[in-house]
Amino acid sequence: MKHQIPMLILSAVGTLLVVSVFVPSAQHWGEDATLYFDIIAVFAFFLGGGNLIRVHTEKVSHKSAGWIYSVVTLLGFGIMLVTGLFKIGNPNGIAGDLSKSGSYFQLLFQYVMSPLNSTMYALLAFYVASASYRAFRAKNTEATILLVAAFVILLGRTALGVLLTNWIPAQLSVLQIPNLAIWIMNAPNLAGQRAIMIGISLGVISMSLRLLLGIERTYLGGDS
Amino acid sequence: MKKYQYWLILVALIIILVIVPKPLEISPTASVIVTILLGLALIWVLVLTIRGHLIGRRVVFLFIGASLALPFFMNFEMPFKISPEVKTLYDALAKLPPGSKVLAAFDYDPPSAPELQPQADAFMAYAFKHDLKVIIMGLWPQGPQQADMAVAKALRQPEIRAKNLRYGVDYVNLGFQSGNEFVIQRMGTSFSGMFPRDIYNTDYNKIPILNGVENFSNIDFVFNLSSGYPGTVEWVQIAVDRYGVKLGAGNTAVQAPSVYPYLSSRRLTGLAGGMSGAWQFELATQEPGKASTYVLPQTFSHTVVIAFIIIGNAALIVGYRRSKRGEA
Amino acid sequence: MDGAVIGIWLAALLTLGIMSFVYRDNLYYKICEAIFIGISAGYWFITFFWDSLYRIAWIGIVHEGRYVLLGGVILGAMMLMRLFGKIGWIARWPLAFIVGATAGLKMMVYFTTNAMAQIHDTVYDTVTAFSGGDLYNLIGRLVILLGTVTGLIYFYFSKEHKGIFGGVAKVGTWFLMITFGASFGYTVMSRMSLLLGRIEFLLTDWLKLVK
Amino acid sequence: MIALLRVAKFVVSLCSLLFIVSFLPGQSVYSQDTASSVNNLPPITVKAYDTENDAGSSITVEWSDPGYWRREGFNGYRLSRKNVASGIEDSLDVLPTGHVLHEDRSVSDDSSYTYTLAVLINGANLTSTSTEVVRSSKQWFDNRLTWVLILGLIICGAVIYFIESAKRGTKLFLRRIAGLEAIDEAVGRATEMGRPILFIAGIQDMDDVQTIAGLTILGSIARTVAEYDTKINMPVCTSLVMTAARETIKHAYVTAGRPDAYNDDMVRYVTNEQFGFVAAVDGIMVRERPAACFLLGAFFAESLIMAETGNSIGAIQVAGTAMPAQLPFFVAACDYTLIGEELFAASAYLSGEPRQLGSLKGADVGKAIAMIVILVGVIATTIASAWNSESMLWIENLLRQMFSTG
Repeated sequence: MKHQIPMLILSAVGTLLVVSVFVPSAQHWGEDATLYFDIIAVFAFFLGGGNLIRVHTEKVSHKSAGWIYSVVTLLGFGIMLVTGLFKIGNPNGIAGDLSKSGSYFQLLFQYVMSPLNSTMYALLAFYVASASYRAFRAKNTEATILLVAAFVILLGRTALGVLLTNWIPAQLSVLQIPNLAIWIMNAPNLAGQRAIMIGISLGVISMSLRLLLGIERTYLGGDS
Repeated sequence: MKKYQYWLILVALIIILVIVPKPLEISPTASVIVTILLGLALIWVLVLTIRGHLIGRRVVFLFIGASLALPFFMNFEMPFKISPEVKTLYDALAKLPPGSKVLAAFDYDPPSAPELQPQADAFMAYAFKHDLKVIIMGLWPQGPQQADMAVAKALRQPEIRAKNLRYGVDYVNLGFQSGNEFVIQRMGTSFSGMFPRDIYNTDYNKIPILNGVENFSNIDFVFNLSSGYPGTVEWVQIAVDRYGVKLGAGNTAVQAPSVYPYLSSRRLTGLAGGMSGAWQFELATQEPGKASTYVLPQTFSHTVVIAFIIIGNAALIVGYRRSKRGEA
Repeated sequence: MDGAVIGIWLAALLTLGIMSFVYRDNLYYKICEAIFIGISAGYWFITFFWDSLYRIAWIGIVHEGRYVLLGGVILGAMMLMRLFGKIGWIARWPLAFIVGATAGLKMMVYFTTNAMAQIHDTVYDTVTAFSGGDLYNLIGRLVILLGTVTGLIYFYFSKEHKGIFGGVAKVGTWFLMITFGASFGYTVMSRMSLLLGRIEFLLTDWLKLVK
Repeated sequence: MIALLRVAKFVVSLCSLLFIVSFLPGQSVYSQDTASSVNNLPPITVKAYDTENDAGSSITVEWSDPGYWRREGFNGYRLSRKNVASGIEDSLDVLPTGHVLHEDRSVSDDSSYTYTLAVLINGANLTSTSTEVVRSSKQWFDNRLTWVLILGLIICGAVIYFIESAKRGTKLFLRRIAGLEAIDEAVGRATEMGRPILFIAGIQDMDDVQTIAGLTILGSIARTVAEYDTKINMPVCTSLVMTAARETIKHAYVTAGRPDAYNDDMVRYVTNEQFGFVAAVDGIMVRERPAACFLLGAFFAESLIMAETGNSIGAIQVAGTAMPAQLPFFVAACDYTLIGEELFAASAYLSGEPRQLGSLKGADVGKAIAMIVILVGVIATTIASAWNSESMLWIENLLRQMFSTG
């Protein structure tokens, strides 16, 4: 019982959605399934949020290493919940739009979450540089090809590429770095992308079939 | 370093910040000197690396920080060339007669703003100056807010302010709608079904600009600013492939390679990719903005990255290798 | 001091805190990280709550009478059974629903938009190039053709990469490497721009060193 | 299993039936009107027909304007509809120039209608005669997807065929994938060093197949982890993934015979926010110093932040994703990378189960078809355009029809 029913649900839902694509009056089922997904995800969040609160409260109550950070996390979570649920400071009150400027929720987003977000993303600049220094080396044929392609595009997408190869005459303009970069993007890069994309779609098909046929079922758990 | 040394550095920094004149700008000569110093430092790193001392990642980080921050104070002229993708995008916009309805989909959030906001600013200013009617929407929750910023910025321009544009008549912001690509699909049938109200809670049917806008067939051009999923790929796959709209896009540099296939099959009408795409778009639309300021520090940082790739390979060619993995 | 100034200082301090991580893990970063986790988890919960639970489920069912959405609510409620040890296994039903729906939907989406469209474009583009007569274009299309086919051979699982087949697969990996290199080269730019945005914020909005 | 096959058979026969039905002729009306000829222009022609491949309640009205739209004072077209039974007339939208088609979605399948089109020129409206009676209906099969269905059935059929033949014991050869062989080694190393392993299933929710692929690999890894008694640490960024991952790991521990060693805290929810999650994972990496990091699933910009931080602590890293834009970073910063399709194939490889391996062989058939179609298509169309060969032209047209998905 505990296994057959989920398996049945899975196969039935999957097969129906595949069929629905071909039937005009059922083509909206896919959208409905997505709405279902959104709703289930909110309910699931009670589990996730609960887990967050439990893990951090335990840390605080056991005074385990770094418990003070857990206090900060819990405070942040709580403040966001209160300001968001009751829409505190929202000019239109509880009926107002969540992202209405002026509400505390929006202020916290703008001055706390947004800079944190952007900065964490921005750290990538540092990591890209150190990866370039350490990892992009002509160790073998493959690495060399990767390096050369990266290099041409890098130059081609900056003013530097224009500067370096402006002297090449118009008849040979194909060899100017910006044009070379465009060619790489449009030809070999596109070929690789296509091979990857076609491969992925076949991979998805074979995996989906394994799921629908019940061959792959680890994620549905054991007999406990 | 000992603890007190950090404090010393911190105090020194604060003193410098207090005493420097604001705003700080250095002369072209000084700019050249700073650039040369940076170059010399890179040569020093090259020498070190060739001699077998791989420098630590923190030194790399320091170089990146310096190459991005210092050019803000400098003055140089930059050469440029408008790429065919950006040209196509601009031409498509330029061909639109006044009064054309343009759907602007803002599918990004603040982290991608440095690259996409300049394009948004340039687009809005261009659209308003050329009397295009702009319908704003977002598949990303924070997209419409980014659009609002661009609108506000454009409306501050005297030429645009003189036009006395009105919300609801000349532009409208429909806000965010969740559901990713399904939103686009449903918009194929009915815009009002997906966006019953705009961000000010006004009914779709009561907004003059939306009068007669039922679905994509009433839209002359779609401009999409995208930094991931859902974004340009979904717009092409649904709005272009199924509903035949004309779509131009501005993408982050990372996103751009994956939409190139659509550009070559002409399902995408023009693309501004990354900061240099944004810069070229600003130049094409004659709306110089942030991308024009950013392009110098960016060139510096690129040069540094390119230099580090060369240095790394120089070390390899000379034949020194370090057996140990880790810090470097 | 008005609210906006406090906001900018707050944003600047948090920015510096996250940036300090590239030097090493430290107390300042840990505090910022803790704030980030708490605030962002709360942000998304609230967003989901109003967008999905209130707007889709509540408004949809109660005000618009879309009773089909009740199914989602029931499945969602089953998810919560996880909290009650004995009947926790019921939570597998919504999970099975989601996995089934994802498998069914994505299979079709990937098949039509990735596989079929890409095959169509490859054939069609090459043909256009042949009839177009432009040598530059033609070479480009032939390269695409070669790259797509050899790339697919690389992904072929049921044959050892040996002999001629291995050689062709090797060419395929070269194409993949060019693709990766191109993506990398294109990306470096955007990553720099991100940091640029933050540095500009610090220099302009916070320190007011630059106009 | 048999039941499932029966379901599949039923579905196939149903689809073929629908397919046949869809070819039955629909109603189509064409009427030529005799609008006022004041302007010496031929009258505007209007036709109305049931919209194809839809769920009903829609009629398409199409017209061709011989040039009225160029007239000065042209204000657009006004479409009017008359319900034949009740006689009620409705005026529909006014459509601006450029429109030659309107889809009327406000009709009922139970009524018949006629349409007239008026050209509005400075108040002097030129009205066409009405179209013939038309009625909307729903179709049971979307004709445009015929080839999608046929090709889909061939590929799915190949996958199912190889699964079945593997089940009957046919030996299948599959080449090795380096990244997968490294997994055991990585877990082994973590055990030796007494350090945990870190597993990240991407940052997407369960509605992304890549996340599911990541979890299926987690199943295999968790079994090794359970056998070696290593610690596994899995921060996740959505609650559904948390639930599914717990089920997966628990199942692995049970299969390995160590249910008592399982603990829900192995998987914990951090935050849905992409970079908030990254901040936390980075923290975990530098503080807990895992010996091995597995990054398998859908990744976006955070890929390199995680991979570089993992690299800086000297962990063995195995990554895999189907996001083309992120692959280069994994290739650069990780020890092994599963590229695109390899991510989906990995769990089948790791399970070693014949049926799972069979499905991979089936996907290979798909790749073979793709390659053949591309090559045949290019050759055929080239010959067709060079020598005007009829048969090659036929192949070209066929292929174009097959693969246009619009």
